[in-house]
Amino acid sequence: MTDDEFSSVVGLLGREPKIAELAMYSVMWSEHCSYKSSRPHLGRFPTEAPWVVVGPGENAGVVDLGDGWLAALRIESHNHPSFVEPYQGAATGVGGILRDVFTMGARPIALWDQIRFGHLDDPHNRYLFSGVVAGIAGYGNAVGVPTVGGEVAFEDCYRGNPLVNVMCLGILRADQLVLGTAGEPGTISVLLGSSTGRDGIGGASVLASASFDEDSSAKRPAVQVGDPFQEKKLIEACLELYQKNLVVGIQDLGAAGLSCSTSEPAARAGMGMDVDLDRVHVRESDMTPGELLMSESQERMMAFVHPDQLDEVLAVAEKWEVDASVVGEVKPGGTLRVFKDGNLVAEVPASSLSEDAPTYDRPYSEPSWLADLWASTTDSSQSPDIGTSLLTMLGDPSLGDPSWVYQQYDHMLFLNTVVGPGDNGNLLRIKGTTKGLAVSTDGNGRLCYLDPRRGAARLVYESALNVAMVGARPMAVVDNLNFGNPEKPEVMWQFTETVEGISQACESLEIPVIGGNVSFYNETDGIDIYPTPIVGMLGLADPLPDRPPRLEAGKAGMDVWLLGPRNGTNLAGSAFEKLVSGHLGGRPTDPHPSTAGAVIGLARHLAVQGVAPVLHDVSEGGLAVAIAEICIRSEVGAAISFSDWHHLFCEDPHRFIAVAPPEAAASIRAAAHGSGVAATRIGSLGGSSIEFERNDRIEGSISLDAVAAAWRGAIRDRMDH
Amino acid sequence: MRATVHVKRRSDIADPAGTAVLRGVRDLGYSNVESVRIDKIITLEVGATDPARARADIEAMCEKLLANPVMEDYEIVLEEDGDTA
Amino acid sequence: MRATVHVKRRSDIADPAGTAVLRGVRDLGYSNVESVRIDKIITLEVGATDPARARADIEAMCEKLLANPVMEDYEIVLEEDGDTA
Amino acid sequence: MTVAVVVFPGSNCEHDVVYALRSLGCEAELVWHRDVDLTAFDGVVLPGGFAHGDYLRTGAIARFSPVMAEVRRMADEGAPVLGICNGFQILTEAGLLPGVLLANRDLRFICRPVHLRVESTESILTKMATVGDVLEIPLNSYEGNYTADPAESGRVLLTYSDGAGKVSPATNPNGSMDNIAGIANGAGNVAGLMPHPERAIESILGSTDGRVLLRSFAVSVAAFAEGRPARV
Ligand SMILES: Nc1ncnc2c1ncn2[C@@H]1O[C@H](COP(=O)(O)OP(=O)(O)O)[C@@H](O)[C@H]1O
Ligand SMILES: [Mg+2]
Repeated sequence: MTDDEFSSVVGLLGREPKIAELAMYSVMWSEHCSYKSSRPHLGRFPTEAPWVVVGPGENAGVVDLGDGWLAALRIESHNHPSFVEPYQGAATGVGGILRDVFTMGARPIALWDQIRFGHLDDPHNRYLFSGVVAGIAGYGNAVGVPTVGGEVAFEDCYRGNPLVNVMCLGILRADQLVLGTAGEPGTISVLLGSSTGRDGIGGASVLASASFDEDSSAKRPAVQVGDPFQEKKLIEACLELYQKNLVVGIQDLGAAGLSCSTSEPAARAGMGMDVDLDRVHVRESDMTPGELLMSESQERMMAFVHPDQLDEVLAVAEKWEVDASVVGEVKPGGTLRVFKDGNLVAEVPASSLSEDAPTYDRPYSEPSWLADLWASTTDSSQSPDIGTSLLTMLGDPSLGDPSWVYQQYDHMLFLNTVVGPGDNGNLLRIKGTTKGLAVSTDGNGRLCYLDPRRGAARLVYESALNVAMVGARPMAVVDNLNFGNPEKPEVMWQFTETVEGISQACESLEIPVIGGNVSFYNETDGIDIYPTPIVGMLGLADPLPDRPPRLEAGKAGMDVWLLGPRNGTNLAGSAFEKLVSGHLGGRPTDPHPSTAGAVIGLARHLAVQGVAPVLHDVSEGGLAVAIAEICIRSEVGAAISFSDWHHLFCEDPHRFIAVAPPEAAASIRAAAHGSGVAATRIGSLGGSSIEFERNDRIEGSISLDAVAAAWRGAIRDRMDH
Repeated sequence: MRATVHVKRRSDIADPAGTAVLRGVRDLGYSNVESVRIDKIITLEVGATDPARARADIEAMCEKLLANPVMEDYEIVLEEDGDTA
Repeated sequence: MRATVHVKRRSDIADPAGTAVLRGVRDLGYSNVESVRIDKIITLEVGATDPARARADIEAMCEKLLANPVMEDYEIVLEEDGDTA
Repeated sequence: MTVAVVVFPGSNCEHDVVYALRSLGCEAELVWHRDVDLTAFDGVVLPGGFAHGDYLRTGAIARFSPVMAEVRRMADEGAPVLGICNGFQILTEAGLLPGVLLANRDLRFICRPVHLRVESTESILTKMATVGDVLEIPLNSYEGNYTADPAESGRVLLTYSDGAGKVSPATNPNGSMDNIAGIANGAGNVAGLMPHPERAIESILGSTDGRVLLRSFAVSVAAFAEGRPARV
């Protein structure tokens, strides 16, 4: 806490704070909890739509799916804890995001993970990567929520600062929505779940709100250990409480633990609360009030219950073998009072902790190096060897087969996974209805580094296209903004540009942002990560297509179509430039909102009509990689014609591939024409190699076996040597 | 030579497995059990080398691989061949 | 009173974790490590009771729960309070 | 005739099993692990998941849940008892099936479809199948590496194979002895397997090969229900 912030506390209280009070303010006013650097900018997001039930600000965003069904969605980062202890850091990230969702009354039905590391040739990065994946698997599988998708990428900038973002989707009936409010005076606060220990004291403020440097080990708070078994019992107990209408409100205990879960619900209700720390069930006996208030012990929830229903609440907890203690009571007047050993150890306005946190309008300015970066290009007059380039790209862990990761995750539990990991977007059915939920998560640090506004907007369009390709209408976005040190003006500029890019794209598609998360201080020894926003898109497919397009559905003799603009040559930020030319520079192509809308509409139409068995977007790696992925998954070669090799590797937005039998040609042309989208037949599937032809001459040919081996081994061979 | 490394979870770190087993033991009727903790014991057979060198090696292995210094402490016991059952 | 139960995997049962750690230490360059095995050590604090009774209880817990006779052997060490650091 | 699907704290496949059995026309109900009376049921499934967190050893604590005395009684009376994944682990811990399930050879969780070859049809799980049938069913486990004293490894029902039914070390996903994926006791009424047949009952989810196994179970439950004395 800075001196100025300390003075504000003194001003608020009209006196010097007591030790426990200071502890509460320091965690609640940390960057992680208060969004003090980002809050002034996040208001830019479009957040409204008729189907939004709960927008940003609550634990999770909630949208209306029709027929009394709601979906809750939330994304969260656990970057710094995962660097300190990869397994537990990632595991507790999963635990935390689940609580955010079942706090809303929803049953969590699926998880996604977005993870980024330094290159796998370095053993330390392999250690972090395998630990993070094992942690997500260890927690997600045991808690019993399938991890159905995600993304993994490798760049040097994440070497000292891996990114671990996790997203959770839940569903609920409309009458089961619960909010984090404390209710009327007399309401009882019941702490449910694990006992409180010294875990992660100050974790939120220390770890997530400061940078790593040489002596970060000295700052390490006790590592938090996840207990998925406890969380599983907690989920079932809470869902039973909701079903029996036994809670007025509920709040999870995440960062800032008890401080947050008492003050925020009280403030939301316009109430105060008396809290008795002696009644908190503890793991260690000699904890100070400050430690109890700041502890980030996992798997805890604070339920607010009517006194007449307390016994029933305790009975549900006992049935599920969940410990429960009555720790407080809601009072009129807005003051939070905390007692320990009969002494009043804190007495503060409840709302001051959450609402009076300082905000910083930090200075921002375009980086001085940006113009040079945009001007920096490689000589691309010479045509590369197409086959070799393709092999190099597919053999890179960022573009290769991620099954080493997702086969460690239970991605089938609940029998909802219609399109699981390894395809475009995911598609989950909602049993007992005609509905399906489609989800995609996307990030691209290189593009956002070169142009954060364009890069971020393109992520929104890419996600929306992925969701459309399984037959859904995109309906809501959550975002996770992973950035460097916000005290640097160029980082703040990257941040504001990103917010602008996401906002513009969402506005053009009329998709609201319903939640998100900000992670700053992702830097090591003064070097910031690429600005890395992650976009999570939710879409609704109603009815659920009975045969959604799949990458493995291609057959010899089918035509390959490119839908969308076809003559892009810009390679700025592309995988080709990174992996083949070894260059990063230039300015990525600006997205085009009306083209985006048309292409997304067309993709959805083709998926719903079942015209094309395979749809696949052109994204990282460009057309060549997209074709290769279809060929590998469908186990068939292809012959593709092109006129300029740049077209094969360019990653310009708003394009996708459709693969369909020749009979479908007329329907595809008609649909594309109706949407105002260019449709080009660029080749066909067949044979056992991928051939690229120009003017009827084969200019690149590579056997499917070689391509498949490179792709399959990209991660696996590096991890299982 | 045999080295035994006792890897113990630091006492301020939560031990979910111990907690679950405690509940299990109590359910079996042993209500006087007050706590349970579960640690690891790693036994390495090391080819001929002098004890000082062996200890240094084992310590390095602990720091790098056998123990997780963020969460665990360790204790090394070295035994000459044949010293033990 | 403290009871320490050393639960050892029977030598005829595969030890995938031990095998993996052996590979790990060899990768780190310790080529003279010949074998690695990983066992469990379970520490129970037991409320006041006479040692004979305590041993009988712990033995019963081992037979039923703490060890699986199909794959593990166990060894119990009892310490009176204060006997140990 | 109704099947009891036991819920331990930490179970997570119980709803999927009920859904699958019901979709095959077999009535099933959830039963909490503290229930001590299963007399209303004609068969029991111990579903997958992480009972009691799988701490200490998988299945070790669950084995002492109050309901297990009833499961044992039903097994002794010849009722169909099926353990899937974690349920299989619990049955071995309880001694109702021989052997143990160790951590996977590669120490990684495995979630993917595998091919299984039917080795015996003399069980409540395989009676409707044919020896040599190849089924594609998802595996989803960390401790699926089956080991037993060869003298008492029970009746092998299913082995990990390739798509053509060839069983070899290359088709062994987790290190299991002799590629064993599922076994039964001598009487054939207690069976356990690591893969999840309830995940392979609808083509929209990828495979329907689990149906023959669950149908075998349902038919066995019906037969047992008919053969037993009328209940009060
Ligand atoms: N960390 C991960 N966890 C789970 N699934 C993953 C992960 N990484 C990638 N996948 C899955 O692999 C597939 C391919 O990923 P990616 O190459 O990023 O696809 P795309 O370029 O189409 O976005 C996706 O369906 C994704 O869900
Ligand atoms: Mg992607």
